[in-house]
Order: sequence, then structure tokens, then C-alpha cells
Amino acid sequence: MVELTDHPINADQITATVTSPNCGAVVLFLGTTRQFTDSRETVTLSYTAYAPMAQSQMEKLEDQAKARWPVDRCVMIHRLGEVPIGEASVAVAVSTPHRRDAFEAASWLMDRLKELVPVWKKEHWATGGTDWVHPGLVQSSEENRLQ
Amino acid sequence: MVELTDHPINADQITATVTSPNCGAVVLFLGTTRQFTDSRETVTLSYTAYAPMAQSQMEKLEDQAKARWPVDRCVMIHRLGEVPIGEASVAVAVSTPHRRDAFEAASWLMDRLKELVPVWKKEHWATGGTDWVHPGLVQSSEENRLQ
Amino acid sequence: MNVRVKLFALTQDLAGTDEVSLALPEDATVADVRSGLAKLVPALEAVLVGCAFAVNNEFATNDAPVNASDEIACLPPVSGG
Amino acid sequence: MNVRVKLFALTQDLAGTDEVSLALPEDATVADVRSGLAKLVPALEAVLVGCAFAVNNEFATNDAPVNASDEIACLPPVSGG
Repeated sequence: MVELTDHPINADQITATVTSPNCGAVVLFLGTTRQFTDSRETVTLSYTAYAPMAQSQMEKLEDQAKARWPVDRCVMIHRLGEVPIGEASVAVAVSTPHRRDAFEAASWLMDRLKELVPVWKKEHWATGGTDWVHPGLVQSSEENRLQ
Repeated sequence: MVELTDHPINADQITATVTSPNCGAVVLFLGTTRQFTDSRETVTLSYTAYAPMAQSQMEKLEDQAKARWPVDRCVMIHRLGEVPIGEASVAVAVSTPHRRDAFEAASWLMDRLKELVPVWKKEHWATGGTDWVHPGLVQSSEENRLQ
Repeated sequence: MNVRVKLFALTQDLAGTDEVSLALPEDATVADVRSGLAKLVPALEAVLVGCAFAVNNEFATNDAPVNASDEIACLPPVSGG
Repeated sequence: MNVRVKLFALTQDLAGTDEVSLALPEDATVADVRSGLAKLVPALEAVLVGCAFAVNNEFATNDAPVNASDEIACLPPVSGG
């Protein structure tokens, strides 16, 4: 199950969704908003997505994880819009018969999600500016601070 | 924070407890009760502990994980008494600045918990008998089915 | 033919719009979309080399053909998670 | 001296009690607790080789000394999680 949502992420609902009587292990990963990035203070983050592609990329990742590990149930949720400090922007959860597979599959899904799912983060700095986060993109700092 | 409890484990409460503004990653592991073990059907599981030692062993594991990884907050909970199928018997959660450490620390804590924390599981089989689970213990099957 | 290209995040801000239309030859590829975008919106030129492209919700390399009916997207480096 | 030994899970069922008292010499070790337990409760003999012992909430090897005031526990292989 994959989802893009404007609402807060509920851990209990996710773990209840993936828990299965065939499985002994559930791993949930939450990516949460940090207040400080290299000593710069963030007041909030916002996320935007290319929604149809983000959805289909996440569905593909779910299929690939299920082909590679004995994953019974899988949930991937990315929150969009403003995500206040300390709240979760992303959740990945899987259930498997044994725990090693659950840790591996959840970790793999997060690595791939961060590489392949078209979602973008904007930092809103305590000092007032904003920055789109585009890892590795070469640009002048003025260009990255248009809004 | 470590805890032995007779109550159901609440994932949301645990992830809220470990989430920290200094951390970008939360990993929660839940060990859940499986209905089938090698094709034998379980109706329920029950857990008993040597409580003071289980508590102190879990506290030591928390300290060791915090010494080895940049774990900000940590929760380990083991449920005791009857745990119905599909419910969690154990929860381990950590927050770290970056996700690789959170996966490693949570996985390590579960491995050590299963080795070192004096808690015992009893299977209640659909066929009516019960078995204490003592991995590697050599015994006649009559001895293991006293109750 | 005319193709429409969706823009996101920084590229959207730099172009001041979330979609542009490009006039391209019939046998155009993603490489032509790149160069067409750079010409139409000079502000994008410096960052396009770091952007990926998608055609119909799939990542597409420079040699992938594009058609007028395709949904084309310019994707600056992603930062979800 | 007399020491009390806590029993758990299968060992508790086999002994029919959650604690037994053993009479041991003053310089006794965990090894003496093992052999004393096996003598006092023959039903435990077959499984004691697979059990660990704890003294005051810490795992203790066979050569660890025990005192009358210690909390001693016989721990069959654990299966939490």
C-alpha cells in the first residue's frame, strides 16, 4: 500500500496494517524533521511531489521488495505540504516471517525511495529564507533562494 | 526507557517517545505473535520473565547501544502474560540523526534482547497442549509438556 | 510538434511556471527537450545538467523518443524522505 | 549456609515450585548450586546442563562464588522477543 498524504502520519495505524498472523516481525521506519542541519535552524519543512510518478515509483519499489524478501505486507507513505519539526515526513513499514528480512527490506525501501521517488523538500530557515533541497545540484546560492 | 508490561503495546506512543528534534530517523521493531510455527497452529502465546534481571539487562543493552551508535532516545518494551495472535510481544525503538544507525542499533538491540534478557515464551497449541520454548534445550517431550 | 514539460521545485521557481510548451521536430528525444528548455528558459540552463527527465511517469534517458501526447517532466535531484 | 534458587518456565514446572532452598558449604560456587539442585530435584538433572545461572541479576559462570544473601536464579534458555 502506498500513499501520498497531507495529514500527519499515524504509526499505530501503519503497524496495524502491516501486522500479519503469518509474520513474526514488523519494522517501521519514520523519517522525521530535524530542527538543525549543520547548525542552521529549520522552523519547518515542506514537501512537494510529482504525485502520479511518485505513486507509481513507490508501487514499483513495493513490488520489488516483495520479490526480493518474503515481505507479507508493506506500507509506504510520504507526507506532502508543511511538516512541522519533530513530525514524520515519510513512513516505510514491512512485515516478514523473521526479523532480519524486515530490517533489510525496510532499509532497502528507504534507500530506493530517497533515490527514485520524485518528492522535493524545502527548508524554511529560522533566519527567514527558504531553500529547495536538491542534492548534488550545482547552482549559485541566489538561484536557490528565489522565494 | 525500558519496560515490562501486561498491557498491549502502542506503536504511536513509542514512536512519539523516541522522536527527537535532533534526529531524522526513527526505527521501530515489533515482534508479533505468529499463528503457525512449522505448520503447528498456535492459539495464543504467554510470556513470563525474571523481572528484575530482565529490566536490568534491558537497561544495560540501552546503555551499550547508546555508546556504540549516536542513539538519542531508546525504548525497549516486553509484554508479559498472554499475547493474542497478531499482537506485539516486544517493541524496540530508537532515534538517531541518520537512518543507517537507527536500523543497525534497533537490529542489534533485538539480537541481544533475544540472547540475554530472561523472558520465556509458552506456546498454547490449537491441539490443546502447551510447550515452553527453550531453544537448544535437550529434553524428552513428556518433560516439556507438563501442563 | 508541441510537447509540454512539467517543472518542479527549483526549476519551477526559476521558470516562474509549473509547465512550459516546447516546439520540437517530430523525431525529438529527451535530449531535444533539454536543449529546447534551456533555450526557452535561460534561467534553467545552469541546472538542467543536474536534472533527470521522466516520460509518462518513467525515468527516461537522453536518447528516449518523445511524442506530443507524452507527459514529460523535468526532475531536479529529489530530496524526499 | 542455605541459599535460595529461583526457578523459571520449564524448570519451575519440573520442580513444581518457583524457588528451592539448598544447603551448601560456605565457599560454594555456582557449580555447587548446579549439583545441589540436581540432587535435590532429580527431575531437573536432564535440563540443568542447558541452563544458565544468575547471581544478583547478572549472568554467573560455574566458578562464581555464591553467598547466603545472594539472589540466585536458574535460567533455562530464554525465548523472549
